Amino acid sequence: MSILTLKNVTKRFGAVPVLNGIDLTIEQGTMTCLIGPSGSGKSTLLRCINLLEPLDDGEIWFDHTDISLPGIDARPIRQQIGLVFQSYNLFPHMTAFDNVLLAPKRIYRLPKTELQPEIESLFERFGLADRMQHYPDQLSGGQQQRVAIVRALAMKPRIMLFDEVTSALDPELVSEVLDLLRQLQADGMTMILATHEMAFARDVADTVCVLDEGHLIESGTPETVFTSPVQARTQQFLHSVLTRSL
Amino acid sequence: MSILTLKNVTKRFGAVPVLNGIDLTIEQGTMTCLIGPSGSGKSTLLRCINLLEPLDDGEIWFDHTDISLPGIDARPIRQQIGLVFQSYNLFPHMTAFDNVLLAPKRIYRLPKTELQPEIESLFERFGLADRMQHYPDQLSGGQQQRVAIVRALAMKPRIMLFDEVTSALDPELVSEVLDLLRQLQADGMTMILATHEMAFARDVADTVCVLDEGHLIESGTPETVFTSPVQARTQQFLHSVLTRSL
Amino acid sequence: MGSSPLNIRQQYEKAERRRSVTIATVSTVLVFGALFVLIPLAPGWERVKKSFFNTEILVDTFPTLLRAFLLDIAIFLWCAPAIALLGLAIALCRDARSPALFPLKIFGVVYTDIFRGVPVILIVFLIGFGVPGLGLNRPWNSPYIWGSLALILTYSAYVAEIFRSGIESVHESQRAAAKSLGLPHSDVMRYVVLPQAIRRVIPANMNMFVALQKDVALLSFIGPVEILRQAGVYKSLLANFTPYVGAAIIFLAVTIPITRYADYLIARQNRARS
Amino acid sequence: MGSSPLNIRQQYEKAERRRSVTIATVSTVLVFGALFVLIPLAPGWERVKKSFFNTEILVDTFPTLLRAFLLDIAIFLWCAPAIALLGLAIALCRDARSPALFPLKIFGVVYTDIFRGVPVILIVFLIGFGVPGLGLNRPWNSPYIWGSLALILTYSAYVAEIFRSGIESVHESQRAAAKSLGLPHSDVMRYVVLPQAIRRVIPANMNMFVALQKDVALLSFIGPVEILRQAGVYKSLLANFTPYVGAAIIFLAVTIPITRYADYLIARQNRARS
Amino acid sequence: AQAADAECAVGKTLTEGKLTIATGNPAYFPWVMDNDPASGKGFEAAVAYALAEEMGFAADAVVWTSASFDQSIQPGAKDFDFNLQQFSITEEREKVVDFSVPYYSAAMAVLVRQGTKDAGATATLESLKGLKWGADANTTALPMVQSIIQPDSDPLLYDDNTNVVEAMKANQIDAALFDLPTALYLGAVVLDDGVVLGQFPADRAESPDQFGLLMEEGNALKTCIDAALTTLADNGTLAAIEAEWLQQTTGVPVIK
Ligand SMILES: Nc1ncnc2c1ncn2[C@@H]1O[C@H](COP(=O)(O)OP(=O)(O)OP(=O)(O)O)[C@@H](O)[C@H]1O
Ligand SMILES: Nc1ncnc2c1ncn2[C@@H]1O[C@H](COP(=O)(O)OP(=O)(O)OP(=O)(O)O)[C@@H](O)[C@H]1O
Ligand SMILES: [Mg+2]
Ligand SMILES: [Mg+2]
Repeated sequence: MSILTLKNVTKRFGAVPVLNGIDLTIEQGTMTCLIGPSGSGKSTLLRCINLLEPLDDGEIWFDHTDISLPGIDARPIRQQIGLVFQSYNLFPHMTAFDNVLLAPKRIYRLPKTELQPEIESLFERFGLADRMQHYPDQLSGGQQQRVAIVRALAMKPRIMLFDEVTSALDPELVSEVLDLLRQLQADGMTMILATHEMAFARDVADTVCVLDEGHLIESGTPETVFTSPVQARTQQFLHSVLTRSL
Repeated sequence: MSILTLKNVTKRFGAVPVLNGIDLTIEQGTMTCLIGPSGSGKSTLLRCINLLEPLDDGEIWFDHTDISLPGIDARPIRQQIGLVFQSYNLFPHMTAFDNVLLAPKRIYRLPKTELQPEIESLFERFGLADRMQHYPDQLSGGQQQRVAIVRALAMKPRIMLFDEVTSALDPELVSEVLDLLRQLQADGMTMILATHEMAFARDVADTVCVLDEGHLIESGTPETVFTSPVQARTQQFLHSVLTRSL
Repeated sequence: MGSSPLNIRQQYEKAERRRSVTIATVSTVLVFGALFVLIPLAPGWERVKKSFFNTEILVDTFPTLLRAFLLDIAIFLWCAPAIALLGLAIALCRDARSPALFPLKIFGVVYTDIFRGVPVILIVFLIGFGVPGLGLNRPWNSPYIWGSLALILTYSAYVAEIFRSGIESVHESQRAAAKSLGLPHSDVMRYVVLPQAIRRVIPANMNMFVALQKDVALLSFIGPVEILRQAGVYKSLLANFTPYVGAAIIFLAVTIPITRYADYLIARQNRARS
Repeated sequence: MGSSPLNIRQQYEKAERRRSVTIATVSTVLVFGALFVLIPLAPGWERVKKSFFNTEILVDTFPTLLRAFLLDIAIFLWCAPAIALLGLAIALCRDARSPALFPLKIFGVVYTDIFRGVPVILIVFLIGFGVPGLGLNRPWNSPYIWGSLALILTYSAYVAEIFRSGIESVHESQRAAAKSLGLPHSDVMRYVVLPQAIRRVIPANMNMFVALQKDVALLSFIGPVEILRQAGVYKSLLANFTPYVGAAIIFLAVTIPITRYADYLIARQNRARS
Repeated sequence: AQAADAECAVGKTLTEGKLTIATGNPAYFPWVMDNDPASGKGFEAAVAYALAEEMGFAADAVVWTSASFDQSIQPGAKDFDFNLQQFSITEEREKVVDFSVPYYSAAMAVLVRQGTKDAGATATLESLKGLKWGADANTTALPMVQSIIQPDSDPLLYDDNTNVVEAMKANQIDAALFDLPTALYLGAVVLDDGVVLGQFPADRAESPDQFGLLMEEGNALKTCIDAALTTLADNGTLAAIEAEWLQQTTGVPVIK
């Protein structure tokens, strides 16, 4: 069952086209990986889905609503679509716990006591129970990213978007974040990931989409895309990225 | 023939020990790769060799001089030991050409006309001839790093130190810098590299040294270190870094 | 161990330190020696000393100056919070992003332009003398009220710019992260942006408040007898400028610690950022 | 194409724009309308208008004020370069890292503390009247010279701090990169650090020079008849504050464009950095 | 006459039954002694008490306050019934505030230092032209310097007497114009080597300098004050006070 459908999604910054008519369907419970060279529009696409950027053309259907219509109230939609960034994720002046607490408390206007058990169990589930009262700068990069993911999960989103959540991490810390993503996949969460981690994408993605200069040039199972890509540009991109680490 | 010998090199920042008695001998014309977790002291070691940091104890013999003696004039020594950093390398207010020109012009006090042919040939050799008059922000990250290496080469150093010169680059741009390093190796340049590029280290290094918390815990040929490391800590580090990308 | 490298290094450092202390001492002695020997040789030194550095007058007038300085402090204390609030409000006006709030933005721009562009002393004259003339009766025409208002209006323009720079320095991703959780704009500002922005501009604002502390003295031009006026009164009565030196000393005693502290905070912030 | 999504978006944007312009117009009209209708209703408005907004006096005195402003500009023009140079020198003192240069560093610290801590007007009095009294003869005792010196000393303390922040903002790696090439310290400063530092602090310094432009007026306290004094003379002669309004207009005409430009440069820099 | 005058002021003062008088802070010798007008010592302090008595206010009904020139010409309610502070009566000022009839006619005098006199300055317009002039910017001395002396270089201007004198000490100006009593005082007491070079007689035809009490425009008290001042002048009280507090002005040469 499809949960999110993009039709002809188009975005320009000024006169510069950044997304050129993207068509994409995301099935419930799948993991989609967006790959492509730097500047190809991966981040912009995720930001458009989260309604942080208005579209210039096209439609984004979430369940049975076109959420890209101008003037729509974005807030209830954003609560259902979690987004985690590459960096600058956590609010540095709040503890990890308060970071997670803020949105549910303000939006549902519930007292802290009522929300506390649920949030604590989230921290525990992802192995962060002893880090709840730490400030972000007292956490390692990997821990920060995991707290950021927990924060998005606390709003009980139906889709999670991840924008290169491991690129800013020291190589040793990458795996703990990827492990968490595997855990979410096991829980049946629908996820879209922009990533440079080819090995991970090949390993766990249901669908791999290749973006290039705002065009969706290739899309399919990891096997197809990595081993027998159709487009010359995909081959070239994969070559430059993969020769090194293999 | 050994060109550089470290004996018991020790460095503290305040009371925190960062290098704990490193002993290391570098042979003329070899490539040594320093690997190890973040914060293990790789950058500090390179900075000590370049005399950017004074030692707290130990000796650094370059040819037949102990260059770590206090009060020594560091400048002529630095001219023989080139250093290239992870980022912030080039002077942003000068063109690529002027970046390279500055040091020879000021130090040998030669006119620009006399230096120009030599510098231009360096640019040509490394495929940057058409980028000489560009400012750093008009260059891609990979081009910037290559200009930075050219800048160090222009002083005709006898050793080159590289501190994670590819970490700040987009994955696609890494290979062009690594290619340049291979070219230098072919020319017989003595090089020390701090790097996270395990594949590259295994491929081309003559010696791999593993640092951990300021100790040199393992050192040997790439085969030995990567396939049968002696120390448990090395195994653990290699495991966390390599599982992902293999 | 006598000739171990460790020892060489330590000896070298000790020698360096000794050398630097010697240079420091000698050069300080030379400079101050020169000032203390040469200036009194000037033909007019006796007269200048009598006019500017008259110990007797300094001692006599100092307590009164100090008392007058209390008024400066009082004015400062009621102006500072008003400036902070008004400055913040105007910064928020200027930060308005929705096109519907465009007039607010324009208002903020015009406001800061005008009040940063005119010398404080002119604003003090214009508001301190002008507004009461609109027909206010005592006590509402008090120069304390309107003079203070002049300071508040002027300084809130500067403080607004500082707040704005603080708000802009909060990385766009922080807003995006907050928005992406579904928080409304007011919450994004109140819980995410402002707490960070305000913390960052505390040092810059402290420097601004040092400047305010000094400019409170300008109120003397429209009546209140604060320290500068009191020094001026003594100057006129005694035909001697020593009271101004006394006032300068009092100002330094207050401003140096605060500026030093602000500098320290700024330096710490810069270190933390890099 | 009539009902294509593109069209919906464009229509929506157009409607938004129309709405915002309407709000802007209405609120601007309301605010200014209120000011223009309500203030003149105040009982004292006629008198205030006569005292502060007297067109006749404004027209009569404006040309003379403008001429007097030329003196402000002249003083500004010879002070500004001196301030820039002295400020840079003091910033370099404060940046001294070798322990042997410690005295220079202390000098820089004391200098900036004193001259940032005392109100400009006090420094103008103390130097403008004090130094000439040491027995200098004309033309060397001119209040123009010593008043300017007072401004130069004060402002160079502020400018030095700005330069210092610029020098510190150049990333440590830039120095390391230059040093690692074997360049001597003076070359590192001259060719690598300063060109970047100075470029970065241009906007902050521009704001400083706007403040200087306004403080040149303080020289009037020791004799020179510049714009503020000229306005004061008219005020006394005509018993009317309108000349001050004229002076404010002249100041705004100069300071607004400069501050706007500096703000623009700062904003551009911030964008470039993030 | 007393009774009639006393009734004149009823209901017209700022505070019923009190007469609020403003002067400068500080008030200068010899107009007020020791900056203490309530002592009644000094020319203006004595005039104030004589006037109060004439208007039916006992000495303890006189309230002193201070107000600068700027505060006095600001539009709107004033904090005093009248301000006496050597304000010269001029046509322009009359448009904004009210003045009483004059209580003193001031001769203007040129103050220099001995050195200037030794260098050859004399009490002639010709000689004065060549000097460097200074003046208090808030007084009518400036227009006098400009219109009568017409010096070769523009005068420097200051906020008060003390700054003018300090500029003289610093040798930045040679000469300054004050009313005669002030000039005599500054020359004798504040400057070690001050000399009053000459005076412009008080009764000169063009632009005589006369001091008046300053009041808010349209102040109802004006008629009472004018009447009382006229009485004091007519019965010789003013002349007697002047003789007591202001130095003999004979002996200062008249400028030609
Ligand atoms: N706010 C903006 N204003 C103008 N141009 C922008 C903006 N944001 C992104 N762009 C441009 O849009 C293009 C796509 O950017 P985007 O960040 O989506 O790429 P990306 O695929 O995420 O790259 P990376 O792998 O480096 O994160 C780039 O050329 C970028 O310069
Ligand atoms: N100037 C300094 N002052 C204090 N501590 C420092 C300084 N420079 C480095 N350190 C500390 O020294 C240790 C080693 O740092 P170093 O940069 O040499 O590690 P590294 O191996 O290069 O790490 P990375 O892979 O992250 O670059 C770290 O703990 C670091 O915090
Ligand atoms: Mg991106
Ligand atoms: Mg490092």
